[in-house]
Amino acid sequence: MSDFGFHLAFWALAAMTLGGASMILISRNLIHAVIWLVMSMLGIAGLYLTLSADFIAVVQVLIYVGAISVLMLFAIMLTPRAERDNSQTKISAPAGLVVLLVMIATMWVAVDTDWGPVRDGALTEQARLIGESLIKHYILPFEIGAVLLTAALVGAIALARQDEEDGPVHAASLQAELDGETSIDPADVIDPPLASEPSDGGTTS
Amino acid sequence: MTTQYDATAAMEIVNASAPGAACVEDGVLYLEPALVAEAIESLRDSEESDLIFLCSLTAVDQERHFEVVYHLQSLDLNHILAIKARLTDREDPTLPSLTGVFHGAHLQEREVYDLFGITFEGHPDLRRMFLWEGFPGYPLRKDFLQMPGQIRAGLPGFPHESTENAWPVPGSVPQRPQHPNDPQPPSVLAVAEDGEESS
Amino acid sequence: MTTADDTRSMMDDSRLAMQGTIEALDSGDGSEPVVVNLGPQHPSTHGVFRLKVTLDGEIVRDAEMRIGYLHRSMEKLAEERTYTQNIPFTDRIDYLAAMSNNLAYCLAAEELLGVEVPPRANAIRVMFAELQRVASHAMANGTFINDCGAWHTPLFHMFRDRERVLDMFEMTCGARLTTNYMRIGGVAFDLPDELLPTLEQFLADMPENIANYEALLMENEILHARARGVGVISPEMAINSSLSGPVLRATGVPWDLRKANPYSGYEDYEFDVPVGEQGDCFDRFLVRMAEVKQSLRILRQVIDNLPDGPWLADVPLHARPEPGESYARVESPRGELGFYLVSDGGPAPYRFHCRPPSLINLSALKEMSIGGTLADAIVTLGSIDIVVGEIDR
Amino acid sequence: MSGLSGFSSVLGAWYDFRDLNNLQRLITEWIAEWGPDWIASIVTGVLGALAILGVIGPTLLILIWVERKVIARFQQRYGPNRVGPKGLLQPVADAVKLILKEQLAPRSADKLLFFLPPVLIFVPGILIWGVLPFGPRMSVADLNVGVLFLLAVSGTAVLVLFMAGWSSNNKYALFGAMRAVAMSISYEVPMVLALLTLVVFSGTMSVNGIVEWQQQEDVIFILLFPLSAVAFFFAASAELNRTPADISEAESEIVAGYHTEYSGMRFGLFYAVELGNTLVVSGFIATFFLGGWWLWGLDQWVPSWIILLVKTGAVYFLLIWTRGTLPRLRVDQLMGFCWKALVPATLLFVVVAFVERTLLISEGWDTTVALPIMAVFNIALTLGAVMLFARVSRPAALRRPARIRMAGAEIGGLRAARQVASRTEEPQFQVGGD
Repeated sequence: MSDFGFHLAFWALAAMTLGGASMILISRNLIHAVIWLVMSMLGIAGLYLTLSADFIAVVQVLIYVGAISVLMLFAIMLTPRAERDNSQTKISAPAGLVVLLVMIATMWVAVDTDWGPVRDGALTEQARLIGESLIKHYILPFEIGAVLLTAALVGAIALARQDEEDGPVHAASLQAELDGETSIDPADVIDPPLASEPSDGGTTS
Repeated sequence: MTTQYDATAAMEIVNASAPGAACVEDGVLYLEPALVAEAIESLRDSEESDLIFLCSLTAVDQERHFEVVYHLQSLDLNHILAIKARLTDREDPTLPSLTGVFHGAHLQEREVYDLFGITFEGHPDLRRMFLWEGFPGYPLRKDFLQMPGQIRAGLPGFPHESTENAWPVPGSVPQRPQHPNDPQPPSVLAVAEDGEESS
Repeated sequence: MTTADDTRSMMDDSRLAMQGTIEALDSGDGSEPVVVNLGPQHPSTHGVFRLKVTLDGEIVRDAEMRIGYLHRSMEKLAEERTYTQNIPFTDRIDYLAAMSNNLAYCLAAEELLGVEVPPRANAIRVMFAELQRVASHAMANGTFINDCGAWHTPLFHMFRDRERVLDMFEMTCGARLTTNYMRIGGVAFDLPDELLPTLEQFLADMPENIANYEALLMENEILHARARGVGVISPEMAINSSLSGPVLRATGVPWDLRKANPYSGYEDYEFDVPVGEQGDCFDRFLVRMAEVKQSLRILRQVIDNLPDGPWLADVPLHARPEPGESYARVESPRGELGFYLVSDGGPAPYRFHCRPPSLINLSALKEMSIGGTLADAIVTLGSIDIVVGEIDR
Repeated sequence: MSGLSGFSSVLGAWYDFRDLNNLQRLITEWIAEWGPDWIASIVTGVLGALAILGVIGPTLLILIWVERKVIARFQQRYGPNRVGPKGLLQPVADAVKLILKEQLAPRSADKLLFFLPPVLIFVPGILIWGVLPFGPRMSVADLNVGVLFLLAVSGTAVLVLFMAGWSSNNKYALFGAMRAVAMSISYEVPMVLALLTLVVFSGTMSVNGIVEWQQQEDVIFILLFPLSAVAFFFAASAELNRTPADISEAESEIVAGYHTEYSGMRFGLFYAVELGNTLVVSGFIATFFLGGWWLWGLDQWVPSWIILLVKTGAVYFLLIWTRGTLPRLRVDQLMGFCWKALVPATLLFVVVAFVERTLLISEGWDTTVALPIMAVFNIALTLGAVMLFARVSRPAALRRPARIRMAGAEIGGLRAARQVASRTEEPQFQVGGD
């Protein structure tokens, strides 16, 4: 492949990534913002491909596009009475500072890195290399990450099961049925608890 | 075979718990409208009558009064009893609701309210059921949509018969079952317009 | 007459009331219940029926039915037609069990007129009422499995049986769905020659078909998971809610009008009343399956003991019954189907009331649905087996 | 036989239709004689894409017909038989009708997100074909991370479904979208684990590598890891929204799920992609678990892509069969089945695969002896796991049988009900239960 193809791909993908990122800032709708984020992530995956890092690229799509964005959508949809728009916040100044610092750090690393030619086996042996470095060199961060995720998982389950008692009403009444007790007492129904039923006027609205 | 439950026996049961609530006319048990719920509850709970199943609840417009008709059935003893209550106030017919006694009365009372305009006091959700809120009039009343010349609804006679057999109606035109070519009274059109509007 | 302002204020009221519901249902963690209108145009509401469910996630917190989309005011119309002219109306009340409705209405009219029905007519009536039960239960069970999410396969298999029953209707009275076959005092036509061989063949084939359905459905784990323990109702509650038919029998209450109050000579036939145990959707399905077998048993006995003679009593077409009233009911495929007729001596009924089992069986729908999921509510509705023509009339 | 052996002598020639890659190689070599290599890359890429599109288009039309005919046979009907011979042109007529139909959009829909999904849904639907090997050298992109690519691309489709459901501004559509998303993030786990079993055991992440491993060891993976095969089959059918797991477009509950509001050809595109995905997933199941283009040496004589198509057809038939037979699971049951049954079971088999791989590689066990033993062991373990699961996780409501009793003389209310229920003899009819 010629340099021309690479350059074309790089500039197109960079435009896609940055364009998507800017649109996240501009769009007022959180769902739209997530969709733009997905576009940005796809651009980054493409950039990885131009770097011959196909494993990372595919994992980027798998994790960020397929899972993280979906989780974000899930979180937006499940957050009760959340502002569904990209509203103004009071902490935009500190947030901007943090972003600036992160950007400086990233650029410093980017400039500092030796972007030499790809070593042999990088394309075919990538998964193996990553696996080996995770298990050998970076075992401690890897394990810390694993423990952290497990803790998060347990915490999420604990939070989700908190209101168990008023959740599966159906299962409880069913169990009572099976135990031979009539869970629906006719007396309860004879004096219906919802005495005043709301009406929508009988018109098709 | 289902037997008819003796109305006199039922009257005694009712009057034991709600004195003066029931009387028997021509072998039919009539209830005092204000005490219908208590009376029927006593019939439901009594071991002898055991009328635990509400077969049917409906009303008849007897022109001078409304008659609400209950058919109650005992499943184990297999007898049935028709009970009636007369409502003489045509302007605002009111009756206690039976929903506290029979959950199955819920929809049937709503139906009677919808089509006859009889109010059931204590009904938790008394709204029109088949027709929309604001529908003018109550269709199953005999005076609903009176024909020009004050002809009441109904079939006065068989088509081949002379008008002698028809109901005596002053200044009537010969009536026949509804036909699309018959001129429609204006109120019918008004109903249709209203329906379009509120949908 | 309501003005536009009235309508608007009514809608305002309803909106406020709806917000009230949401406040009332607010569980405190800030989540909003969702109100979903199932219907009037929905694949699983079996016609123009609307079920308004309030959902918390997928859990049903409130269910309310809205009906009347098919209201034709039959009870008013019937007051303008003679007793015989009203028979075709009864077809349209429950269009999936027209024969049973014909029968119930004719029984009520005969009681008013004091007509004696000839024995052959009674046997033919039983025959067609039971054939109608087979057809109706085939429809009910097929659509029930569909509501459980099957891709129409059991439905089409069961429709094949229903189709054969409808063919028999057609060869007898010319109509398949709205039969208008029964008359006051008997039936309209005698059986055609080709009916009995067809019926024999049908009875010969049905056991194998039923065995096929049982092989396909009875041990199906997914069907069990979907229908067992769903839409449960206790026998006390069922009786109190005036439920009847398979819905009542599934709770274990052996109440069948064919046994309790035999009409048209049902006392002469041997059959059992299948009852369930749990009162859930699956029991309703099983009860219907078992009832089809009992219907076939009755049909066999009817064919073997078919009496000769007239099939229609001598009833004047223009009959004027004495003033009075009658309440006659039959065990229709959906439950207790009653007709309450009041005569004032005129040519038309003074009051014509139908006790619709489909409508009254819905009395407990809310109680059955609340606490289950949206999918459970659909299955429950399917297991009750409603016909909207009968609900709205 | 002589004809066949004569045939084998032309192996590698451009007209050898057993491997259509020869054609492409010819073109590439021809271009390389006169042009820069990037032209060759682009030309072969376009050719591959055209080949895929050329296969998908007609195949979808035929598949619609096949599916409708087969389902009709299950249902004792004829199926389409009016348009064209045997009704073969029915899908074409349907497509023409859909194209001519008016495209409606709800006034309150999110316009951009509403119009995009029918187009975007095609992207993963077509990309996924890229790594499906039709022959030893017949895949458009034989990535060495092909398995991951497959998972990544199929995972993005759910985003499009969510866009469709959310932008419609319809409660049914939103329910469908949420169900699709929830199911996707759940069922991707057993799907990944099932494929991880194969990746661990064969030591390659290339799709073609997995087929070649099966060819080399003379065994198909469904024999070695039956539970992974079943789990993958079920997870795939869940991701494809097919009965018994079609909860995200459950017709009897939420009308049509995320595509409730789409009409005309927009709906047609969703439908077409769904069918295409069904086909390609059948192809991947055939590839991963049934040996793909390889069939114990037969692939030397019969074009490999025909072998793959036949296997794909068999799996596809199985998918139609389950669709035509089974009712649908409820959404909570489906999630419960995923997390409580499929995930632990597939995880168990990842461990098993790891141990067995170690035995083969590090301990140097002889594959000809070890593989049959492992297959028998794994099949026994699968059966045991399934039976254990069926016993432990059965809901309480299903533990006791449903009974039908016959009331003969006892007719009445609660008293009669008690009499019937207290009868000691066996009930007339009993079904289910432990």
